[in-house]
Amino acid sequence: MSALIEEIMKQSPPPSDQKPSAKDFQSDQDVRWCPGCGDYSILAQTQRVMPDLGIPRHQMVFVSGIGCSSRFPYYMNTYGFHSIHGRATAIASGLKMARPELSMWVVTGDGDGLSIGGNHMIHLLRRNLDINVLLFNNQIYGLTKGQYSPTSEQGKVTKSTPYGSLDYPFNPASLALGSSATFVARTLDRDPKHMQTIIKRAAQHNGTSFVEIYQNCNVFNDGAFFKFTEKDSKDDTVIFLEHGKPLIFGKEKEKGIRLNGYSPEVVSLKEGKWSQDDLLVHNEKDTTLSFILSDMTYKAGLPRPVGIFLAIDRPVYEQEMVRQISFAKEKRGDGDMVKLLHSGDTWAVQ
Amino acid sequence: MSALIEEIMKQSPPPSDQKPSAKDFQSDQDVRWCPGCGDYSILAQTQRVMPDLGIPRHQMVFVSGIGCSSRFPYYMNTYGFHSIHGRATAIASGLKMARPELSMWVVTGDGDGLSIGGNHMIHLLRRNLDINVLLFNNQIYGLTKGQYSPTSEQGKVTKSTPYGSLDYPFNPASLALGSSATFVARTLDRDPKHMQTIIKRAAQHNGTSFVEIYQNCNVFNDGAFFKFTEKDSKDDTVIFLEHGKPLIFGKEKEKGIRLNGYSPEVVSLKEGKWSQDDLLVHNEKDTTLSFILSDMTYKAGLPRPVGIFLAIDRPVYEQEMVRQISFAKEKRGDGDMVKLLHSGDTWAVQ
Amino acid sequence: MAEKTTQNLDEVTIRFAGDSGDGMQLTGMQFTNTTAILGNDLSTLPDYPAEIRAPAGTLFGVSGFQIHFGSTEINTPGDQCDVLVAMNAAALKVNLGSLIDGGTIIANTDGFNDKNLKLAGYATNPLVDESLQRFHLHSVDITKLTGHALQSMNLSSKLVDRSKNFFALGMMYWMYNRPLETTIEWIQKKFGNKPDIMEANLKVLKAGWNFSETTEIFSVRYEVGPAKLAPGQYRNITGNQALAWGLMAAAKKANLDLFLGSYPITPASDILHELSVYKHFGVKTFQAEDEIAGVTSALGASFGGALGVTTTSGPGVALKSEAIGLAVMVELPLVIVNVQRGGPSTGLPTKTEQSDLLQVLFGRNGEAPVPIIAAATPADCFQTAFDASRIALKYMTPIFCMSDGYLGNGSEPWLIPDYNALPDIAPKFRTEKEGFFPYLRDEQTLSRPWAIPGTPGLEHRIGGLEKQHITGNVNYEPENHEFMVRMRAEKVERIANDIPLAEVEGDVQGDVLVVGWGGTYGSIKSAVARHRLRGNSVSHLHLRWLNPMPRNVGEILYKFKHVLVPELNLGQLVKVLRMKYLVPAVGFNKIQGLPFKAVDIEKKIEEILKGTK
Amino acid sequence: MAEKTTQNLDEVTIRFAGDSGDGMQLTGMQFTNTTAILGNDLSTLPDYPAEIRAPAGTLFGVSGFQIHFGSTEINTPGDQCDVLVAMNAAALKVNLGSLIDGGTIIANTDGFNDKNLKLAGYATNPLVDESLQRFHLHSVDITKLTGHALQSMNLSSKLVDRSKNFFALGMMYWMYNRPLETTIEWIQKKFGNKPDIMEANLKVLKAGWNFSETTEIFSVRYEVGPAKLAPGQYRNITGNQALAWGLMAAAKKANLDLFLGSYPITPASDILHELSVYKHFGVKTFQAEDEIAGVTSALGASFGGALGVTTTSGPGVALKSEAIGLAVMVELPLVIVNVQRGGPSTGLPTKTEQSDLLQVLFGRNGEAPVPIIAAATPADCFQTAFDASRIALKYMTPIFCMSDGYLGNGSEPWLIPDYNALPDIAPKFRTEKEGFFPYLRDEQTLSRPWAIPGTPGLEHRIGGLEKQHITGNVNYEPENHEFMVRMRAEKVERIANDIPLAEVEGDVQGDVLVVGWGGTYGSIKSAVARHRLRGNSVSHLHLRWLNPMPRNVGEILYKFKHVLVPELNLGQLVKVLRMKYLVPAVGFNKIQGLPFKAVDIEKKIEEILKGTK
Ligand SMILES: Cc1ncc(C[n+]2csc(CCOP(=O)(O)OP(=O)(O)O)c2C)c(N)n1
Ligand SMILES: Cc1ncc(C[n+]2csc(CCOP(=O)(O)OP(=O)(O)O)c2C)c(N)n1
Ligand code: SF4
Ligand code: SF4
Ligand SMILES: [Mg+2]
Ligand SMILES: [Mg+2]
Repeated sequence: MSALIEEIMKQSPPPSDQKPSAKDFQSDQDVRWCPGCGDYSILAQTQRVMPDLGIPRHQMVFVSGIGCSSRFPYYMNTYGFHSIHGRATAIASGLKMARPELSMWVVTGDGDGLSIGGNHMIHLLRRNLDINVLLFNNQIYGLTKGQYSPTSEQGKVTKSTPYGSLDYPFNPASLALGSSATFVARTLDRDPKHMQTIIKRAAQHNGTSFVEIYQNCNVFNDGAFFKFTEKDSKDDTVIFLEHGKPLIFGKEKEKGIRLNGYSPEVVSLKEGKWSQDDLLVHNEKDTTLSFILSDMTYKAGLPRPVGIFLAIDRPVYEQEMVRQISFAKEKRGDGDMVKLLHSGDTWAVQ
Repeated sequence: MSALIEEIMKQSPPPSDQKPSAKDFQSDQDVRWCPGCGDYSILAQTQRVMPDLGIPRHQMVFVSGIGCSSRFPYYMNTYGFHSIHGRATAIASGLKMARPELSMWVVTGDGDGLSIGGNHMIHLLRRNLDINVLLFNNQIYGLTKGQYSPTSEQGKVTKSTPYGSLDYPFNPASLALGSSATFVARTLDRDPKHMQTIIKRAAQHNGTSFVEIYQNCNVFNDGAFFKFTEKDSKDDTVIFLEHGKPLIFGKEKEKGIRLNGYSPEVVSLKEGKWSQDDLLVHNEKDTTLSFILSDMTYKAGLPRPVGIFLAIDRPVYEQEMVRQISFAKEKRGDGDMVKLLHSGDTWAVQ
Repeated sequence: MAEKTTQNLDEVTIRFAGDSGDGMQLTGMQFTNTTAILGNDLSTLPDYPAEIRAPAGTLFGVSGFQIHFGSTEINTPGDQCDVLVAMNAAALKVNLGSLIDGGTIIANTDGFNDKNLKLAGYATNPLVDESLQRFHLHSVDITKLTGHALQSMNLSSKLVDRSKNFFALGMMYWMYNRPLETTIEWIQKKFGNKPDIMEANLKVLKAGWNFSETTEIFSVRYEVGPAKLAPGQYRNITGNQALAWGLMAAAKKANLDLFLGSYPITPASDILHELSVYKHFGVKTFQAEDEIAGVTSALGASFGGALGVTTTSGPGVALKSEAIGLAVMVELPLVIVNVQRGGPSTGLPTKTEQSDLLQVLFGRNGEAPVPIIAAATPADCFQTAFDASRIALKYMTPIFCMSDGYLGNGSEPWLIPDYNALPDIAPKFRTEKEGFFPYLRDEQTLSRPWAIPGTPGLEHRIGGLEKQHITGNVNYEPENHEFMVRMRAEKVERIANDIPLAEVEGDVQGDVLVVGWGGTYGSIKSAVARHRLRGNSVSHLHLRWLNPMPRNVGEILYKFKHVLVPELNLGQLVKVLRMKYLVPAVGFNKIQGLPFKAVDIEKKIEEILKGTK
Repeated sequence: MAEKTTQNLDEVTIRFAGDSGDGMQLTGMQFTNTTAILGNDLSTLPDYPAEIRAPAGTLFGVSGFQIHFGSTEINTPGDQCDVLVAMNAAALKVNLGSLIDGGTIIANTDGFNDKNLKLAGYATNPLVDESLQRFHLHSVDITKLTGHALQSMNLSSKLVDRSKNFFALGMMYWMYNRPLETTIEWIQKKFGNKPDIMEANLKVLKAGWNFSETTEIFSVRYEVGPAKLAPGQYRNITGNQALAWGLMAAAKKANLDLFLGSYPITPASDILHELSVYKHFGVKTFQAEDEIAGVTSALGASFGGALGVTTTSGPGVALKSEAIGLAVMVELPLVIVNVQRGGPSTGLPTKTEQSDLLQVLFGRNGEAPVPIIAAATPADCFQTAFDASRIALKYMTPIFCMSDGYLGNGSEPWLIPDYNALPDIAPKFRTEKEGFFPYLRDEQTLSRPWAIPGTPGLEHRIGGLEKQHITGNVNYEPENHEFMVRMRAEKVERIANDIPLAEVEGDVQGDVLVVGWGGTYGSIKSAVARHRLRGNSVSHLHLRWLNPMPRNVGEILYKFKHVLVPELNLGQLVKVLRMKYLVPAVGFNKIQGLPFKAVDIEKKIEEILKGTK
């Protein structure tokens, strides 16, 4: 860290003994999302979780691209950068390398993060900088008034696809896993508690955390996820992944997921044919299993997996960079500009 | 298809009864790769396979980006487009949509296709246009004289990383699978026969075919794959995937891959403890299995899987587009510009 | 029933303003269509916020739609409005400044409750305090009246609220004596599958009309007779729609498939939306993953023999610039549509501006000349897109087709062109093997042959490395490079042979020449007209072709004492004129995300004339 | 042993030419270092193909390195060469044109076998036919002699072949009377861990020297005395290295970490390579996935308080242009280095050109002003990068630092600057909460405060939407937008207060003023000098700052009858001068991927002078 910055860091006040409140994380800007937008809940949960992280506001940065979701940083009373479309992950990467001590958050959308920003996203994931990515997936382009997105279901009729979209959608979790991500999770705008735990876990993960959040756009794609979020259906359509626990779901927890060979299938725990012991047990640390589980996402007859698919440790990019620098300094001493200018072949002219 | 183009297509000569030779696919341009470059073999195999496809030269197009590998189209006596860095997949997509009847090939490198071109690549794979992608993976930037690439192993010392690279490499097969690809394969520059079968299969696949080819850059990354290509080692380091066959490898085919739960492990077929029947049997049609297999790639103690990971059918983008158009024409009749201009609210001024 | 008098007016400007959720754009468009069909000349200016539906009642959530119509020639959406329909306090606050003194306000009292007033920053209610005395204020509880009209149907209050804009529309129809039919038919079509919403809207629309007819509050109603437009069949059209149709017409004429590779961006998205409807015209639209894929897919399609088009706005052009350089090198037809918006960076996404001229002229690495054509009015976007396509195909070149947010969203009556009378476009695909070379140029146009994949015997390779003259092989020879660089420049220059000479509106010499380009046409025309009425020596030159420029532009400029260049930027065309012709042209610049007011330009000309006296 | 006479020379130009595999670049650099240390002034021009190792013996595979050195002041790599070392027939064919009549050829006969001749397109062997009579031809079987020298070691013929360039180098060292030490030390260091390669190269180097000393073929050797350079400590340096060091020096002075976000591209990659070595200086280098990530990561780092830098060439600048617009809007320091190459598109990647000036000046959406500074010589890249960083930090702005392939790869002796004498750079991070507003500007520079994340109490949000003056909140108000657009323009204009007035080399008025920028400095200087020697009224103005320009440029231009602007493009600076100052400046343009020859410019000036007479 440069001398100048160390200066400033010193000024950081001693963590005050009284814990900040969610309110402390609300900025003075009026929130400009449509009434009823799922983004409100995500903002609320995030602000609720922040105090528990024990990180002072001034050491947090929220970086976003462009989109309704990307307005997020304006509403957080932290440092923020509402950048250009698709580039939040790249900007955050540079900032994180320059300032590894900051708590870095990227807020992006299914268009911002997976369409125009797809490349920076997959490269961030493989590099594994310690950045938390919250991807608001509403399966639509909100800000531009309703075109289909890379996560929209095939055949979707939108302004730009009056005959239905032809693209097969990304499964963001599989894309992240295929990009060698170290932390991949999915949660729901209408399940505050679950979202809070996931956001906390993402913050605690040392490395890039990829969190897909199903978010309702009530203006252009209303109800896209109601199947998974509403009382009457959710118990049978969603399965919550919990580390070390068997995969059970259903209103009375009467159903489970078992591996038939290596293919997941739903079995009933009521007929007595199958018991808990036959079920697949979740293991966040297993990359192979993470692929198996995320591959369930679009498979007919299987519940939608929600929770943490994978959470493994791997060297963190900016931390390794710092290590290389201290190593170089030990080995060669602090760089001396005068010495450098006069290094190698030089000669004097009288 | 526009009237004008139909005109031209009619001129297409009746497929001559005598089959063209590999030589017919060689252009008049001198090949400008370094002596000993693995690209020569890939060019040769491609030219050898082409005649078997039964597609006349003039209906083939090779599109590439920038890089040593991307010089490829100049050497094929077909139509070709040596475009700009990373965009070959997007250009090919547009051309394929405009001309679904053409045989489309994209030639790219690990930098061109996975670094700057990563986004277009993953979107092409999910859309599933009928395009064959040959990715020459030499784990280095050749044309720019030897910087590390997104597939270079961690810690690689190159011109741009004198202290060793920090990036965790992509596993191209997993990235492709995570992008919902329908055909994913891997082959080796030094295994001509295998490469030929894979290229043929890729050509036959209806949809996007992603073929990663391990390619030796003898100037900047010599021997990167010798472990997998040279006599003394390859039998124990490579396992060839064959549909419907158990996973066996080793000099005397004495080793196999078995699933321990869902994790692949190497077992010996000699101790009598395990027999062929215990081994994992490959199935090209199974997406879950494809993830399990490609996840073996960087796992210590496991052989490097080579061959076809996945080959499934899914609606093909440009074919669906054509279908929508004919559907619209049936439903609304051929578009009439005069009618359109006068449609809706109009009024006369005397 | 009250006595109502009727007054005749030559022209009127009305502004509808309310929450982004209040449907003001829709209301405005309905009034526009009805008015157009009545034969008035008109011009419109939609003005909406960047937020989709900002919270109700907030200042930044206000959405406005202005229409200027009359029995005379109408060139602009109106400098100020005569009537302001304000659905709530914020709408009044934001728009009052654009209302003329003595103008009429129709305020929805329900939108002025304490919460509204607070959000709008009003200490006291302007409807009751004295602050609006300068104006004719009509306070109407539109919300309540809408409720009454729908009582019988007992709909949710949300639905009731949704249709109150039709009440306002009904009132305006009455006040300006317009028939309800057009809107009635539209409602029936639009909500055919939602019967109760349809019925509700119809009820409310008529209620608004009846209310005005029967109550005392409006003592006068106005008559605006039809304009003396050239005879023929007319329709109302927005710039984005006209542009889309112009591209389609060109493709049809050329017997080519139209391929659009595009990524959504305000204010250009509507062109993508419009074109995606016309699958039965064989139009192929591709929503790409980003702007780079948008332009490169279009270029790929052009290689294959389609009319390749990409549509975007300024930030998208920036992203496409590398690929456009490739198009210059491979010499394939490609139409790049730039619907300009407020910059720099994300800037003011929903506002208009002309600040991309220098970007499209120079924004590429190396010497990469690209022709540029710009539309002057919403309807003119049709001909502009048509011409752009024609030149792109004839000269085998990428070309910029410039529009802007004001043109794209704005609309005007359009004398429907005779499609069959449009010039033919006859691109030739090369088929003869004999003597084929990819870069053997046409002697007149200097364009290279278009030999598309699938043509037997013409297999060849193109690319972004420098090409050898004639053979098109990769070539690094110094002389060849210089030759090709100059050849590409000359090719674009020769387009000047294919475009009409510039024509001055007014005298061909005199004191002041006002030179403009693009969407400022209407305001400049009005300003110049007013001066000419007063006998001042002022003329107007509007440039449709920015690159190359018509051959006679220099001569024209030299014949005037002063050259004034009004632009919605910091001065871009003025720079080009100075560098090309060394004339001391001066700029007049406004960069507020809004069109010029004719009066601003009028005043500026005044100043200059004073200087000359 | 033969009698050898020695001649004195003021200056000599030698060109080494061979296969891309022959190590000509290395040979040239060795000769350069040795020559530099001897105290000669010099200038070099590496010239290599786009292919890595094109097949041996082909014309397109020829790699050349030219060095011009002397006891007098040397400004250019030499218009033509006096000595041509040709390792094979292709090398002779490609380079013969640049050899002066009566010049010396040293040809490796082994490189002229039938295969070589055929590949080079020679019907008969030029070494034996009469075609080279105009020259002093020395045919030497360098390959065989190298083999002899290494017999004892029995190395693979491949290894033997690899060291033959040292034989040629040894010959040249003898011929120009240079010591072997520098190269010997270099070989020992470089091949320390490959003993037999080290030994082989040393043996061959000496063999080449001895061969020349003992055999008859060279009767004369030459003496080129040291140049009268300003006293001080010198080193030889390439432009790319100097540029990298200039950035490091600026960061050190400013007490900031240097962060480079870059994507490899010829000819800029070497800056990335150079900077990645200096981890012990705290330099952070990030090889991004593409140019966009390169520039945006650098901008992110700047937000965090680092000196953010991105390096690229023309095509990369095109890709970065949207992000550079964002940097303009968020007003953070950012140095964008553009090492220009031949365009358009991929163009001539390994050749030099100056065709990106208008791109960097105008290539962004909206009104997005960015300052521009350009280096004049390889060593000058140090000061240029330093100044660019200083201004970026003081004015909180992105800035373009322009170089080109010729400057980046070329080298010259450099009087090592006194680091401690370099001006201080004192960026301030805002820390006081009291009265902090993100867009409250410094009254003098108009720059906004730099408040970096981690600073308690200064939490704030920035972004690409238009900002409100002072608060920096998102703001769509018309007047605010115009105000901010003009403010951003004014800020860049004010940089003119911070840069020296332009200085004319020669008289400050007269017949012809030759105006240049960037890498053409040397050739213009020589051409002008020659005219001044002849008493012609010709002066030279070389612009280091292209935006803003020094305040006195206008006055200077007006004092000359003619303004001539030589550029390696189709005329870009000349356009800017005409638009800004309305002077009838004329361009002199060459666009062949090569620097100007002084004589070309000299002739052009001649023409103009004739015109004036
Ligand atoms: C370079 C560029 N291209 C396009 C746009 C237009 N644009 C803004 S947001 C957006 C997509 C928004 O979708 P998403 O990321 O899913 O965010 P959401 O609004 O749905 O939350 C687009 C296409 C832009 N602002 N910049
Ligand atoms: C826009 C742009 N950025 C960078 C470059 C420089 N460049 C050319 S090829 C290349 C990478 C080549 O690596 P790869 O794709 O693996 O091909 P290879 O040479 O290894 O076959 C780069 C960075 C370029 N030509 N254009
Ligand atoms: S458009 Fe959709 S995503 Fe955007 S703010 Fe409104 S509801 Fe939310
Ligand atoms: S540099 Fe490497 S990849 Fe490129 S041609 Fe040479 S050997 Fe092949
Ligand atoms: Mg979205
Ligand atoms: Mg590579």
